[in-house]
Amino acid sequence: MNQLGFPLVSLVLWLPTLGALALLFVPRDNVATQRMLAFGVALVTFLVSLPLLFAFNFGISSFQFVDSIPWMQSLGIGYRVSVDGVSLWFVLLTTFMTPLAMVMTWDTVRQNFRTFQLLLLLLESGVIGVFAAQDMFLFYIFFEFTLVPTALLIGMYGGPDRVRAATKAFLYPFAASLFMLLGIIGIYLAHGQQTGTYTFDMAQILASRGFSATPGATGQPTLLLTPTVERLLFGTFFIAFAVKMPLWPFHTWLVLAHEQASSDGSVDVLALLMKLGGYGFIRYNIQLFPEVSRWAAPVIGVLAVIQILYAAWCAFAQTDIKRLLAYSSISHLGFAALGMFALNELGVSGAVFQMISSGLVTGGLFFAAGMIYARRGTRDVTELSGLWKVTPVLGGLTLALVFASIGLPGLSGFIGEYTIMQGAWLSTALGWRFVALAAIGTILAAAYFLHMYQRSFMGDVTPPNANLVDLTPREIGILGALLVVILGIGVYPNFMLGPMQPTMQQIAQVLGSAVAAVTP
Amino acid sequence: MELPQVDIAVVLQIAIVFVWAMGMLLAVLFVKNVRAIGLASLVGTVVAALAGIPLWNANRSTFGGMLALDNYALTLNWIFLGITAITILISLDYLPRHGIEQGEYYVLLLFATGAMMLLGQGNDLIVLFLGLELLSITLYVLAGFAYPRLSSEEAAMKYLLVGAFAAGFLVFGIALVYGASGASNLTAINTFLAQQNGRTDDVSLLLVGAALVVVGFGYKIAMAPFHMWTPDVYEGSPTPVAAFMSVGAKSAGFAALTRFLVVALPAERAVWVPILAALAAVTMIVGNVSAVAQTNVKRMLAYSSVGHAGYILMGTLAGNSTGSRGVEAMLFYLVAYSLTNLAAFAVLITLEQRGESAWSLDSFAGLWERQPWLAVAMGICMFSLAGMPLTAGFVGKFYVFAAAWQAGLIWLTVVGVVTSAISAFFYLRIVVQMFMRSPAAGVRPVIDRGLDIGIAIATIGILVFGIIPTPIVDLVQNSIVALGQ
Amino acid sequence: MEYIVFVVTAIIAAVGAVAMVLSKNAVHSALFLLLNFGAISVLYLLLRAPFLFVVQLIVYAGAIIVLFLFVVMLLGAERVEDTPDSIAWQRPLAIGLGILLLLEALYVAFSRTVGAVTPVAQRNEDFASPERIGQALFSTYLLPFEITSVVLLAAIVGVVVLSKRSGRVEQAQRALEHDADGRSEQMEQVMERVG
Amino acid sequence: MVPTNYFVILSAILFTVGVIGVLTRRNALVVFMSVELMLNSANLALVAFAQARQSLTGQILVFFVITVAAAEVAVGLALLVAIFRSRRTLDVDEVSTLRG
Amino acid sequence: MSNLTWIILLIPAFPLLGFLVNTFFIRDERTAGRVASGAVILAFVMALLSIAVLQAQPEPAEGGRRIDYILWEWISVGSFRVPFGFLFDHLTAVMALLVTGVGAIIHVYSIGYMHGDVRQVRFFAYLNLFIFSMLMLIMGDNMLLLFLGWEGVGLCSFLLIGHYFDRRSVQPGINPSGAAVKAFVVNRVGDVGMLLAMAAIFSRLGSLSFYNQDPMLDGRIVPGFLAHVNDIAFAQLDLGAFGTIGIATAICLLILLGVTGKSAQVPLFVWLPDAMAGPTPVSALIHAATMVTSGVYLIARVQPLFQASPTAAGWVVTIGVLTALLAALAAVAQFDIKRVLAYSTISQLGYMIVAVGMGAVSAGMFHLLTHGIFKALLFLAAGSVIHGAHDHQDMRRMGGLRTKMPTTYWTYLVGALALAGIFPFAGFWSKDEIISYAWFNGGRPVGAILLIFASMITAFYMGRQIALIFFGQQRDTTYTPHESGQIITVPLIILAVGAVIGGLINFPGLHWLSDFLHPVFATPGAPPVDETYTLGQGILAVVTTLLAAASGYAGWYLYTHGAVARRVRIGQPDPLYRYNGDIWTGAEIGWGFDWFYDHAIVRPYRTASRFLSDVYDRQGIDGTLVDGTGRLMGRAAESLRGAQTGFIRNYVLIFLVGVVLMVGYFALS
Repeated sequence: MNQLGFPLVSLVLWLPTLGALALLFVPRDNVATQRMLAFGVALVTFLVSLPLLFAFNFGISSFQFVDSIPWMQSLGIGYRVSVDGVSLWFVLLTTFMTPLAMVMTWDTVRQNFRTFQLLLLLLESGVIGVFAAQDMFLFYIFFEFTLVPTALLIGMYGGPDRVRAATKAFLYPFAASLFMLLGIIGIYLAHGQQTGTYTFDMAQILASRGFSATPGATGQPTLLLTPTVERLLFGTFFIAFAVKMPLWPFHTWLVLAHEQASSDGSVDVLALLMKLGGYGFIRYNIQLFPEVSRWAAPVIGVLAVIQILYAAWCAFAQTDIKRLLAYSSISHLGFAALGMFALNELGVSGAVFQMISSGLVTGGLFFAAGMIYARRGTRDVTELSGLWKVTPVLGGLTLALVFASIGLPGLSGFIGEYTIMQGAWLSTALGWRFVALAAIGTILAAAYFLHMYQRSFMGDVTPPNANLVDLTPREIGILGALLVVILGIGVYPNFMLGPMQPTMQQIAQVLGSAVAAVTP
Repeated sequence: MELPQVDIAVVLQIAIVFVWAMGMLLAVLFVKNVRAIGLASLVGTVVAALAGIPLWNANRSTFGGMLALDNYALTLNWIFLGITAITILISLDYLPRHGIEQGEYYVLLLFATGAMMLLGQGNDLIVLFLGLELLSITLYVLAGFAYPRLSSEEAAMKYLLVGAFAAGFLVFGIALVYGASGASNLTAINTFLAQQNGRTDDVSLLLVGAALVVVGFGYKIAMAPFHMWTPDVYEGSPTPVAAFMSVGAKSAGFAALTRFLVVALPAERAVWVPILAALAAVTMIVGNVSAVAQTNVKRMLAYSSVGHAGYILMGTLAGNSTGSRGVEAMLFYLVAYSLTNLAAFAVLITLEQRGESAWSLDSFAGLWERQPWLAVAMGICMFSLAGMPLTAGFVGKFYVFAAAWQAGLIWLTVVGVVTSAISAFFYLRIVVQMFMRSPAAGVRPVIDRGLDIGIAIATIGILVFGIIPTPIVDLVQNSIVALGQ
Repeated sequence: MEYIVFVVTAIIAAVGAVAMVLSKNAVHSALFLLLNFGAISVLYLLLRAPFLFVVQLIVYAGAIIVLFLFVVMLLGAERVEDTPDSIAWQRPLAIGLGILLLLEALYVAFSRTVGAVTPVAQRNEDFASPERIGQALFSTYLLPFEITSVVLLAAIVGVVVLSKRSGRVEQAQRALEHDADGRSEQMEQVMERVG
Repeated sequence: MVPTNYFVILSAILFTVGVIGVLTRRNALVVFMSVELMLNSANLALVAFAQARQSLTGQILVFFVITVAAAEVAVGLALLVAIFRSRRTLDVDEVSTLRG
Repeated sequence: MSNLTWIILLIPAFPLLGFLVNTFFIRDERTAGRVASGAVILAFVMALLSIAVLQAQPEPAEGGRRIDYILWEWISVGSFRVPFGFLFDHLTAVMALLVTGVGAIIHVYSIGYMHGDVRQVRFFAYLNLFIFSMLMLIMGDNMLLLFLGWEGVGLCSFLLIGHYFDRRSVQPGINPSGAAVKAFVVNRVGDVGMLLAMAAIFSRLGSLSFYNQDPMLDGRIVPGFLAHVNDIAFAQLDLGAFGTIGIATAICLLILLGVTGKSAQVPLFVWLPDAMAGPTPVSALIHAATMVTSGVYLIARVQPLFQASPTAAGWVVTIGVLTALLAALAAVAQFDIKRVLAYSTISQLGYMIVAVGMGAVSAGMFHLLTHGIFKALLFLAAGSVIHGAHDHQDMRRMGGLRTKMPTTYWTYLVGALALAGIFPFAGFWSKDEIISYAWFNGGRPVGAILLIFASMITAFYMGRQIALIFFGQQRDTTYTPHESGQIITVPLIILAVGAVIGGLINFPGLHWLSDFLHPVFATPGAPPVDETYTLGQGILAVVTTLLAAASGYAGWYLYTHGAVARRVRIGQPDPLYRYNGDIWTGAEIGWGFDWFYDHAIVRPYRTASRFLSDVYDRQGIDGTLVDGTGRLMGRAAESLRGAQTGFIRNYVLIFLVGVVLMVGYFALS
């Protein structure tokens, strides 16, 4: 079984679903019980997920805590869930953010509260599933499934243009990930034809692509693809993840979705900021197709740089805080993409760090935007003014988050950005030119974020803003918890980078040999 | 004169259905309660289905190889009977509500079921032709069953004229095939082809005939460009009949087409695969793209059923290439698609008022607030049709794509993927209406027990087979076309 | 001799068919169709199919055409095409396509000598005598034969159903009335069940 | 002995005429007659092939086709009568309310 | 003693603690001030103790005692290993003393100055955070940790400039929040240089640590990059169309970019004059004494890099001289008391940059120290003036305050003399050292002459300022000026004493500072400081001070006597404007850098961002590409719907098309 002799990952994965089912039995009107139940389930899930970290074996580069049950055996499909150094952090991020998001919804969702909680819990399961599933078929199922609660949450509880936002947030990634289905089928068949075993098991497929379970060792690839096939397969995954992540120019749906998603930020955080696409890039594109990754890296690097600058530039013009945050998140993801396709240990680690950090920081900012909206009824910075004076705690915590997002060293945002830049600089695929341009993004980030902060939180207090109440202890708790983590991993990032290393070493090694194979 | 030896087991299910139908016909004379006749017919389908269980792995044929009973046919029989059962369930209250309550409805339904089973089991062009015609004749009547409602009559007439036209081609095709090979038995045709040394003139003639036969079946499965009748007929027919046609007649058509291609023409695979693949692509594109502009949900479902014909056809095409799982993929898709479409049409029935505007997209608005479970069920159906994971529709699509890819039809899978993406648009529109808009005034869903059970069975089936497809997968994997190959 | 008979009957059949399509009056059409059917039955004789010759005459000429004529006259629908054709553009297209189809057929018939169609060495003038056909129908072709019985039964049921018009209208009215007063009650029940 | 090909060609011609009839005529009854013509020409081909093959199957098939055609005509005419009663016309172009 | 090395951790620990306590627990304003001041005083004490500990360390073979205390590995990915470690050597010690010492005085001063002001608790918390960040900056044992402090002080600068964020504007017409944002963003431009420099250093030298470090937990040693600078001395980087550039030069220029940001050099100095929107103690501490000098510290710290690249060093000197001159000229034209000092600071920073750019590190550090003292003094005294003048900052509203505020006057005068470089005040010694190094050792006589000229202007504007504030008649009589309380004047006096005797630190012949710093910069085995003094140096010193004195007197005289003095009126331009016209205006607006940035960068950027967001993104990408695909589908669907005419004959026709195709295909295949 696994090192615990206990299906821990499965437990983490299915607890929210069980909670969602349990919610069905709570009477529709009993909001208090619904709150406690949903929050309790989310919290318990988080607590249960912590042992994943404590029991994690830092010396293994492949999957741990493996739960494997045959499912459709004749097709080689299995229920296989587990984590490795990369997915571990995404799982923990999800379980950590969900209880906070739950608490955020308590004040904002007035109608159909039960359904909202239920969908959030389902969403949590789905997202965890994406990170934990190590069977391509299962992965695809979770990957697509998350769209349903996402679309419903946006469409049922969103802003005035919610229907369009929900439609787009569903259709665009859905359409794109259908291509991934093709890619999955293609790999499955190629693997079956070449090795004789028809399977969707990621561990097996990775092994036959040259990944070894022990860090430092080099495996022998047995699944060999012709360059054309490999590029096409890479392309199918790329489209899916590029839209999902999103990469420029596939990003517009995300902006709209963020803008229209329910004001409290819960959906933004759980559905839109969880970087399923970025995770997919690392797990599938880079690990499965090292050679094509190397081939495509410069192009994707260019896209990433454009994304960093373009999104930051667009963010500057935004007056809706959530739209601004959406662009900011896109800009951050540009860094993540740059790091991934630096194709070295530093870059990929930095990318993972950046995505986690972006989830925390931008998530916190979305919560903060929700808190502003709950008080003021608008997120338009032209109507806000002097909030820092009226609500000092909100102002202070928001400012801390803003600076974390800008990339102040000591907070989490910087670590990711710097390691990415360093990685990209050292990368044979990218190089310093990319970094030089990407670094400009840090200026632009400061510009748009502080511009926003200046307009909404600083300045004199205009009458409509004069009588706002400051944060409640509960809200302080939400942002405080986030800030503690942000500061914690900013000051001691090795906490996260350490467990990642074995996996990263393996990735770097395989990529390295791919590089060696390509360079004449 | 000596009557031939007949293997009763092979015809058992068909016989049960026909005899039951005749029994019902008698009952119509004496029993006033139409509902009771419906329930009795339901029992008939169950009996027939149960009768098939011991026949698993029988793999026998009778009547000189005209009728085969392999697992393929058996599985199809169960699918057909299931379709009929659910159709009966959703018709029970539909008929009186719309003032068209006549016992003959169920009789015709049973006749159609028998015809479908003939198409599944038939291994001879004569049987296939007769089965197809029997199916058509009953469906003409069923489509027009809501006369004097104009749309129903119009549907029947359109179906009739196009059907008769197609029948002409089918007969001519059979004539050519027969002329070229001297046989009407599929196995014999295969043998003939195998004996021919290369592309003789006879083979050319046979191929032209085969083309016309495919046209005849293609009309039944609503393959483009023989699909044009579909939206009009579905819209005009009484909704349960439309549901029945969209899944039953289509499944039967596929059953026959697949058997014809797999048993009779495997040797000419290289010839028919490209053209049929092209038509499958056109079918998917036309069906799904046309549906985008529809605001009439019934028509939208009709177009979508055209699109799905393309996906199923992918399975058929992958059919008998080496190592491919085409046939089983097709069967799985049929199961998934049948459950889903039946449930979707059933939900339509609940919304159907006396007017005909009830199928407009707006009548779905806010359904979730009025009838949460109904909305959830419809949502599941839509997601299943779109191929969303955790529903049977997804597994079906996956299966079909994988089979087609394996058979080398990669470009076709790309078309499939693109059209699936397009289809998600209009399926999602219904979900959006149900969950994200406020309720429309005036539309009050009416649910009765038959519909309840029908929708529940189908929806649960969609979910269960989406999450645990193993039973169906095992079933279809063993449902190979065993006879005649 | 047979050639002459064939050519003559073939011409009659073709003329009948074309005239059937061209005549404005449905009655004329039916009669031309009868002519065509008759010619075809003669061809059946040429092809040594006496049984089908008879069946053709009885069923088609005797029953079907009569039925057509009957319906045409009953409905008075001899001339329904006096109004201008709203899709007149279709006519040339249709003819063109038809000719294309014919060309394809002729191409197949002429370009390839359809080898297997060449007469079999041993010819038996009596291979399709009514006795043989009867025996075949009740032995080898028992199943299709039985199916045709079902087809006919289904057709009968269908015709009966489609003709019970008067009862249907009353029923529809009843349902309408029921609908009017039963609606609210029904709704209440539904609401109860769901709530 | 007339070659089978001649019959087949005649049959094809008649078939085409039938097809054109279906496509060009608006009187539902005539359309129906055209369909019957199509079936008949197919029958002719079948009989010709049966003769050439010296096999019964073709003729038996024709028998079934005739039967089925009769059934179809019965149902079809019943339907046309019903429609005529509702719409007072047998022009197929007028039966086009379902569209789009 | 060596096991006491952890004591260096206490230096930043106390301010951090002060910050945390003030943030989370203290709500009382007086307590906040005391806690904050206490924390910094304790840090000062710890710094002194640390120096003692440092001196007690055994001298290593390669020379240069230092304490390196690694707390944990900060980032460790593959070969990229950055420790979270603190460094304490002689350079750090000097900086730490300045930061904590001046910091402590300013903290105490703030208690009095900020009395009755808004948000005092926050103010003191920020001050503590600043001291902590500044200490991180100077104590970080690698570039990345230094950068943490570097950005940290930037943050504090933002917070403190924006202290009056709720006001639309403060004197002299600055929007505090805007100034804060501007300061941070402009600094960010420089920080990009830092980021890239770090990335380049690591990729070329394999480490970000300055010096070889103690083994890490797993026994691996992170080497210092400064020792390996020679590896890249001749390495070239291909810039494609732009030719090639030396690696070392590139790195140095990137660092220089960072320095121009943080140390307010041309062309990124524009934020500093606006930074005067913050409370005066903040200006004194951050924008005069400490934070802005971090660039000087940085160049001193990575001196080997600059030595490896004469080109870059030349650029540094050029930038420094240019800044010194331009800023000095700009200072002449200011009327706001703090703005004069702000430009003066920029100018003096230019001197320091010149010094470290030439390699005269100890001279630069010397000036850094003395400037830190006397400029803090001047700012605090200016604060006292502002206080006494009822929050007026416009010098045209002052005049004749000498009698009303004697202590302030005398201390201000001392500061001004020190700044002007008048013998024997502190500024004279340090400035002279730089100029003479430039003339004699650095081989840059032109630079030296320009610097002398700048120093004359310095004296001139200080004379002008003294005259405007303290002499003549009070021009705005709406308020009654008064002397400040002891809590303000005592720090002034302490600093004034420092300004007088500060020169002793590196008095010629004593050269304590040079000795002290020597181990940091000396290459192993080099002889100890050997300073000989030539006659030329003496003459230069005399000439310089005489020139300065003369121009200072001229400035004072012009604005106290005669027509010019009478024409100084509230709201009117300076009388000298008549003679200089546009040049004067140019000086007044800081040579138009702001205007240029606003028109060339900010406005186009803003316009383009609106275009990108509202037009390109919304209508272009989303509207055309994404929605366009949908619309295309819709249109295709509509046309397909059009084919569905409802006519059976149409359907049959299409049916027949299919048949013809099928039959044709099968017949021909």
